[in-house]
Amino acid sequence: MLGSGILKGLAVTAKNFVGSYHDPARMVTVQYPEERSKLPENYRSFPLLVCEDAADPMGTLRCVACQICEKECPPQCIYIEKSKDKKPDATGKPQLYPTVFAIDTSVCMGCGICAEVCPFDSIKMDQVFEVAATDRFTELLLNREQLAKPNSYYHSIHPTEAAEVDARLAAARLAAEEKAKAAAAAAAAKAAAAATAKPAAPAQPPSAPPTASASSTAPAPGAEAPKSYSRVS
Amino acid sequence: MNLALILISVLILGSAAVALALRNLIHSALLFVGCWAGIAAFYLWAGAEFVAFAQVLIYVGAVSMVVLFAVLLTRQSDAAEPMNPDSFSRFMRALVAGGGVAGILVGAILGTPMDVSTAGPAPTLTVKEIGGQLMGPHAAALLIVGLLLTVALLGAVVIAAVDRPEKSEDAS
Amino acid sequence: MSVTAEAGTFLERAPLVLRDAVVQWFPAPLQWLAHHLITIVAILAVFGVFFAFTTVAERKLLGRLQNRLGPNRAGLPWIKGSKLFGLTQPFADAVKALTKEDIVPAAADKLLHFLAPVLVVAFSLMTFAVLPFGRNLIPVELDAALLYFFAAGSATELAIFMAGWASRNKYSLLAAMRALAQVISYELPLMLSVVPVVLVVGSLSTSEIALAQGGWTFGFLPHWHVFTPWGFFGFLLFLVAALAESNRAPFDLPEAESELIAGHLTEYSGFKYALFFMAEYFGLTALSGLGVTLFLGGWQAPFAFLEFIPSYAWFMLKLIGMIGFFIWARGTLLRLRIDQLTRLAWQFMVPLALINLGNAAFWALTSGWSGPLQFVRWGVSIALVVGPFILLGRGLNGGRGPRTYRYATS
Amino acid sequence: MESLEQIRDRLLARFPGASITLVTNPGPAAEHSLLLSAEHARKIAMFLRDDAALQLDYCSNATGIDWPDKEVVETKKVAVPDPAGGPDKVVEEKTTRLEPGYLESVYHLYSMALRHGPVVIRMRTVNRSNRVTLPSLTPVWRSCDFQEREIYDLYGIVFDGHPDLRRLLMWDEFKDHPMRKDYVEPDDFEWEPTPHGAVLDRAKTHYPAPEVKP
Amino acid sequence: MIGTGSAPSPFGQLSGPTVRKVKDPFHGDLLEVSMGPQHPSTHGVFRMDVTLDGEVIVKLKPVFGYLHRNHEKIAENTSYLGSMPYTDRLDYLSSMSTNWAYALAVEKLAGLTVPDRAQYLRIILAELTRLVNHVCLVGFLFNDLGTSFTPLLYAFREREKIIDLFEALSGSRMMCNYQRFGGCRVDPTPEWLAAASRLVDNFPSFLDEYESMLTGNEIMLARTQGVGRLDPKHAINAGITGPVLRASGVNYDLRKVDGYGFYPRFDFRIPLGDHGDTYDRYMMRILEMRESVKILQQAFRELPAGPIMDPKAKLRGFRPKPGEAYGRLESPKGELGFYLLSDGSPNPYRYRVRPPSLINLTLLEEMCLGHTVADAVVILGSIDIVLGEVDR
Repeated sequence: MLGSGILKGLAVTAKNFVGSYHDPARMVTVQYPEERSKLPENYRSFPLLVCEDAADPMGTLRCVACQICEKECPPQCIYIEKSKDKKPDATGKPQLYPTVFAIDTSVCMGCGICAEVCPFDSIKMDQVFEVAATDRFTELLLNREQLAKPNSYYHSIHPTEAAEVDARLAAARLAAEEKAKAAAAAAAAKAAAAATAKPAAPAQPPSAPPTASASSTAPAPGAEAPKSYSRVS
Repeated sequence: MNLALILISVLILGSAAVALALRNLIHSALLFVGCWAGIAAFYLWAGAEFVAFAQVLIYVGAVSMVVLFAVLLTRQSDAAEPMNPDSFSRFMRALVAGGGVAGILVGAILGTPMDVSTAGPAPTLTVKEIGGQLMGPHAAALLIVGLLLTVALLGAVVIAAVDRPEKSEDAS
Repeated sequence: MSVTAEAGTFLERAPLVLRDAVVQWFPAPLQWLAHHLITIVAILAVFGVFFAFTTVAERKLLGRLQNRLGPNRAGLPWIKGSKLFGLTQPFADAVKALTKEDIVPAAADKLLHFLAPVLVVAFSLMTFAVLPFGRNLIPVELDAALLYFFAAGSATELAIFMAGWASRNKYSLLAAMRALAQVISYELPLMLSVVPVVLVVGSLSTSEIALAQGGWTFGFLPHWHVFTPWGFFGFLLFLVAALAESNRAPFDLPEAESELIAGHLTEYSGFKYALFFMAEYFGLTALSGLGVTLFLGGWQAPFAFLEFIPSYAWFMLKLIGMIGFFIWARGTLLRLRIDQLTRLAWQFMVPLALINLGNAAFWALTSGWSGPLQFVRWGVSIALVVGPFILLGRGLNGGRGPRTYRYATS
Repeated sequence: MESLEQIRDRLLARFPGASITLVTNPGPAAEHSLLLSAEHARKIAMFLRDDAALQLDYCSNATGIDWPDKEVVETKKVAVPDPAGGPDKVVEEKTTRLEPGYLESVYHLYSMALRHGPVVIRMRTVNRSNRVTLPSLTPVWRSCDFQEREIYDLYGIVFDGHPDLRRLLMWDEFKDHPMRKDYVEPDDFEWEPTPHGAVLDRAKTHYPAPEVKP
Repeated sequence: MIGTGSAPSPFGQLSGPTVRKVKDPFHGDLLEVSMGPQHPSTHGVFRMDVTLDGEVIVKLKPVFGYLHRNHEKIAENTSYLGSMPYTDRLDYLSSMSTNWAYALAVEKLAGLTVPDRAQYLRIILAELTRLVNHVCLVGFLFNDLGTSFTPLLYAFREREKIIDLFEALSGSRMMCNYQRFGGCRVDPTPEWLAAASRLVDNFPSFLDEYESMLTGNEIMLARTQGVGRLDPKHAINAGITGPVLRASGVNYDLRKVDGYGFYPRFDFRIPLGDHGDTYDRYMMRILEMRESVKILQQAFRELPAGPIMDPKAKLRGFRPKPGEAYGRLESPKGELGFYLLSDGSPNPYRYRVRPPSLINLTLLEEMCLGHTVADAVVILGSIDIVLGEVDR
C-alpha cells in the first residue's frame, strides 16, 4: 500500500527519539571537555623518550643515539646528534647519548614504527592528543627536553607493555651482572694462575673494565628477533 | 472624491506608465504586478472584499508568474535598442490605429449613464450571497468561463508538450 | 471590529480585557488605530518568539531523532558557564545573523536583491491576519478569510522568483525555476484539499469554521473535521501540500544542498538570509495554523471537561503538534526529484482532492441520515476515500517494490 | 589455462610477423610475461580477448615502468702474451657499455568468464625521449582508459589510438613526467621546518630560515 | 510511487537516456556547470564538468588530481616497511584491508609464509573493515538522496563501535598500520575478542532496523530504481569490480575466485543483482554486510592460538630477491592490487597500486547520460569512491 514504507521509516525514527531518553545505546554523545571517554591502552599519538627517573631526565635517558629510528621513520621527521663522550646506561655499559633529539610533530603521523624498531625500548608512543600550538615552526618542533617523560608516566599509560619492557631490561641487567661477575671471577682465576706461575712479576691486575661482552644491548642491526611482537597473548 | 481613491488611482496609473517607459523587461513586469495590486486595493476601497482577494490571488499570484516566465523563456537579444520609426507612413498608420481605439473607448465611457451622485452605501454582500448569485442566475456565465479556461489550459499543454519519441520505460 | 469581551473564565477573557483597557487611554478618533496596532504588535511578539523557539526545537528534536543532543551550550552571556539547555540559542543565532557581513554580488540587480527578502517576509506575515487564535481572538474578522489567506500565500512566489533572478547566478536561476514549479504545482492541491471544509461549513470565514467544529458527541468525541473520513483524508492531503508549499522535508528541492548549494538563497548572507529563513518559518506556522483551524477544530477543546483551559492555549498546543510532525518528517524522509514532485501533484493529489470534494458533498447531503443509515454513510464515505487512494497509488508506484536477490552458486 | 609457452607458440603461429619473447620473473612469485612488439600489440590483444580458450576479457592493471640507461661494466679475462715469452698474464679488462634505457608498460589480463589467472604482457618503447609512442589497448579493454592516461601523465608514453589522452593527475600545464627515475623536483618549496636533509638546505638557499632555538 | 522518470514534465525532457540531438528553437542553449571540487556531495575533492540541457545531463567529464600526493614515488624512496603506514592513507575508510593487500603482495614477492592465527586475524579485520566501509557508503548514499543526516548518523553510530575496536587493537582509529610482512603486529586480548564477537552478533539487528526504515521507502524506490543502469558486458570490459560489478549480475568476487588467505575455509554466499541500477548497488552492500557477519562469527569460533608473526620474517633490512609480483584482494570497493618490482635493494624499484575507486569511475558518464543533476549525485554516491585512492 502506498505510504507504508514511509510510515515504517517514521516509526523507526520515533523509536530512536524515545530511545535517546532512556537507552544509552541510542544516546552516544560524550560532552567532551567535561566528560572524557577512556582511551584504550594501545592508543598511540606522538612519540616520547623514556627516562629512568623524573628528577634528572637528561641524565637517565635510555636512548643511546643509535639513529635506527631516524633511518626507519617513513616521513624522516626525527633528527639526532650524537654526544662525543659516553656515560653508563641502565645496564651499566658506557653508551653514547643524544645531545639533540628533535621530532617535528607537524610531520610525524604517529605510525609507531620508531617505537617498534627501537632495540633499547627508549622511544615509546605517548597518548597525549591535545597538542595544538600557536606557532608552526618552533612549537611543533619538540626537542629532547619536551620529549622526555619518566618511566612512571610510561607505566601509567601503557601498563602491560611497560611492565613487560621493565621485566626484559631487568633480566638483561641480571645477565650483564652475572657475566661481569663471571668475567671478574675468570680474570681473578687467571690472575691467581699468573701469580702462581711467576710470583715475582708484579701481577698488574687489569683495570677490569667491564668487559665489552657484558651485555648484548647493541646487537647487529636487524639480526635480533622482533621482541616487541610476542606481547601478552 | 476622497483622498484614498486619488492615492489608489495614482498608484495604478503611475506604475502602468513607468512600466511602459522602462527598458528592463523584468522591472516593467514587476511594475505591472504593482499595478494589479493597486486595482485590488481599489476593490477593497470599494468594499468588494471577495473580488479584491480574488484579484490578488489570480493576478498577483498566477498571471504575474506567466508574464515573468514568458519574459524569461523568450530569447532576449541584449541589444534591444528602441525601435525608431524608420518611415513616416508607418508613424502615421500607428497614430491612426491608436487614435481609433482611444476614440471608441472614450465614446463608450461617456455614453454609459453613470450615476455619480452618492446614492446610499453600496450593499455589502456576504460571500454566501455571492455564491448563491453565481450558482443561481449567473450559473450559465460561470460555466462558459470555466469551459473557456479549460480549453485555454489544454491548448497550452498541447503547445508546450514537445513531441518526443514515446519510449517504453521498463519500470521493474 | 472583533467582539468585545464576554463570559468565560478570567484567563479566557484576559487578553481582550487588557486590550480594551489600553484602547481606552487613546482619544476616540484614534481608538480603532490603537486597537489594530495592539493586535499587530501582539502577533509579531508572540510569533516572533514562537519562530525563535521553533528553530531551537527543530535542532533539538532532529538531534534526538539522530541519537545526539541538540544545542545545549548557549547560556546567558553575562553569567559565565551558565548552560540553559540551549534556550538562548536563537538569540545567539539572531545576533550572529545581524553581525554577519551582507555581501551583494556585483552583477546582482541591487533593487530586486534587496526587495525579495522584504516582500517574502511581508506576505508571510500578512497570512496571520485571518487565523482565529482564540474564542474571539481573531485579528481581522473577514468574510472571505480563506481566499485572503491563499492570496497572501501565493504572492510569496513572486519574491522567490525575484531572489533567484536578482542574484545573477546560474545555480540561483535553476533553483528559482524549480521552486516556482513546485509552489505552483502544489497551490492547486492545497486549495482543493481546503474546499471540502468550506463546502461542509458553508462559509469562507475562519472563525465560523472554528465555531462549526464545537460540541462533543457522548461528551468525549469532538466534532473536529479530522474525525470524519473526508476530513481525515483532506487533512493528509493538506499536510503533504503544506510541506511542499513551504519547501520543507521531502520537497526541499530549492535548497537541495546535495545538488544546488542553497538554491535561490546562494547569494544571500547576513540579515537577508535570516529574513528568508524567518519567512520560511512564518509560512510554515501560518499553514499549520490554517490546518489546525480547518481540520483540528481550531481553538476548540478536545473534551468537554477541559473547557476551563483558555482557547488560545489549545490552538498553540495543536500548532506545536503539527510543527512537531513537520520536523519529524524532515528528520526521516528522502527528497523527491523535481519531475516526480510535479507528477505527484498533478497525477495523484489533484484527482484525489477532487474525489474528496465529491465525498464531502455526499457527506453534507446525507447529514440527515440516522440509525443504521449512519453506518452506510460512513461505509460509503470511507470507500470513496480508500478505493481511489489504492488505485492511483498503484498507478503512481509503477509496479515498484523491494526486490529479492539471488546468490551465486559457484 | 595453458602455460605461457603454449600461448606464445599459438600467438607466433597466428601472427608470424610479430616478435613475442618470454620474459622470466626470477622472484618466487614466478609470474612470467610476454614481451610484445609494438606493431602487432593491438591485434594480439584483440586475439587474447576473443580467443575461445583464453577469453581474457578483463584487463585488471596497466602499469608504467621506467628503465633508465644503464652503465654495464663487463670484466673479461684477457690473456696478454708476455713479451718476455713467459706464461701469458691474465688481466681483467673493464669495458663499460651503455645499455640504452626504455619505458615499459605492463598489462595484467584475467578472464572473468573462465576465472583463470594473470597473463602478463609487456610493451617497450624504443628510447626514453619525450615523443615515444606505444599502441593504446583502450579500444580493446575500456579499463585501460584512465590507467593509460596516468602512464602518459607520469611517464610520458604517448598512447596512439587512445580516445581522450590528457593528463589524469597533474594539472594540464605541468611540463615534466614525475615518476621517471631522472625527474628533478622543482625547488619552489616554502620553508619547511624538517630539521635535516636536503629539503632544509635547498629551502635555506631560497628563504632565510627563521632561527630555530634547539 | 512517484513516477517512472519517463513521463513528460514541464521542465524539459526527463525521459531515459534518449538525448535530443536536434537543436530546436524552443529550448535554450546548454548550461555548463562545474560540480566540485568544493561540492558538498562529491565525497572529497572530485570535480565533474557537467553540461546540462535544462535539468538533463548531456555531457559529464570527471576531473581528478586534486588530492594527488604521488604515493608511488614516495614508496620508491622508502623501505618496504616505511610504505605500510602510507597505505592507510590510500582508502582511508578501509585501512586494514589495504594493509593486508600490501602485505599479501610483499609476501608473494618474497615468498613468506603466514601463521594460521595471523591468517584468521587478517580475515576478521578485513571483514570488520568491509562492515565499516559499507555502513559508511549506505549512510552517505542516503545523505545524497536528501535525508537530513539521520540515516548517516545511525550508520556512523555503528561504525564508531567497530572503529573503537580498531583503536583498541592497532592504536589508531583509521590509520591502523597493523599488518606486517609475515603476520600481524599486535595480538588481540581475550577481552577485545569478546567485545568484537558481541558487536558482530547484534549487528544484524541494526541492519534489520535500518532496512525496515529505508529499503521499502517509496521515495527511495522511486529515486533509485532504474537510475544509473550498468550493462554487465560494458562493466567487465571497463574493469569495474566489487559490489558495483556484482550488482550488474557478474559473479566475480576475489574471495571466491583467488581464494587468498583462509577464505576457502569459510562458507559464505555472494549476492548478485539483476538490473545493475543504484538500488541494486545499495542492496549489494546491505547483503554483503550480512554475509560478512556470517564469516566473522565463524572466524571468532575457529580462531586458533599460536604465534601471530612468522619467526623468520625480518622487520628491518628486508631485502626481497629481485623479481616482480602482483598481489590483489577483494577490498570493500573492488579489486585492490599491488604490483611490486624488486631489484634486491631495501626500496621497491616499482610500486604500483591498482585503485578500484578510480577504475570504477570509467563508465560514470555513460551511467549519468539522460538523467538529472540530482541523479548524477546519487549515481556517484552508489559507486562508492574515496579520493585518497582515486588520486593516490
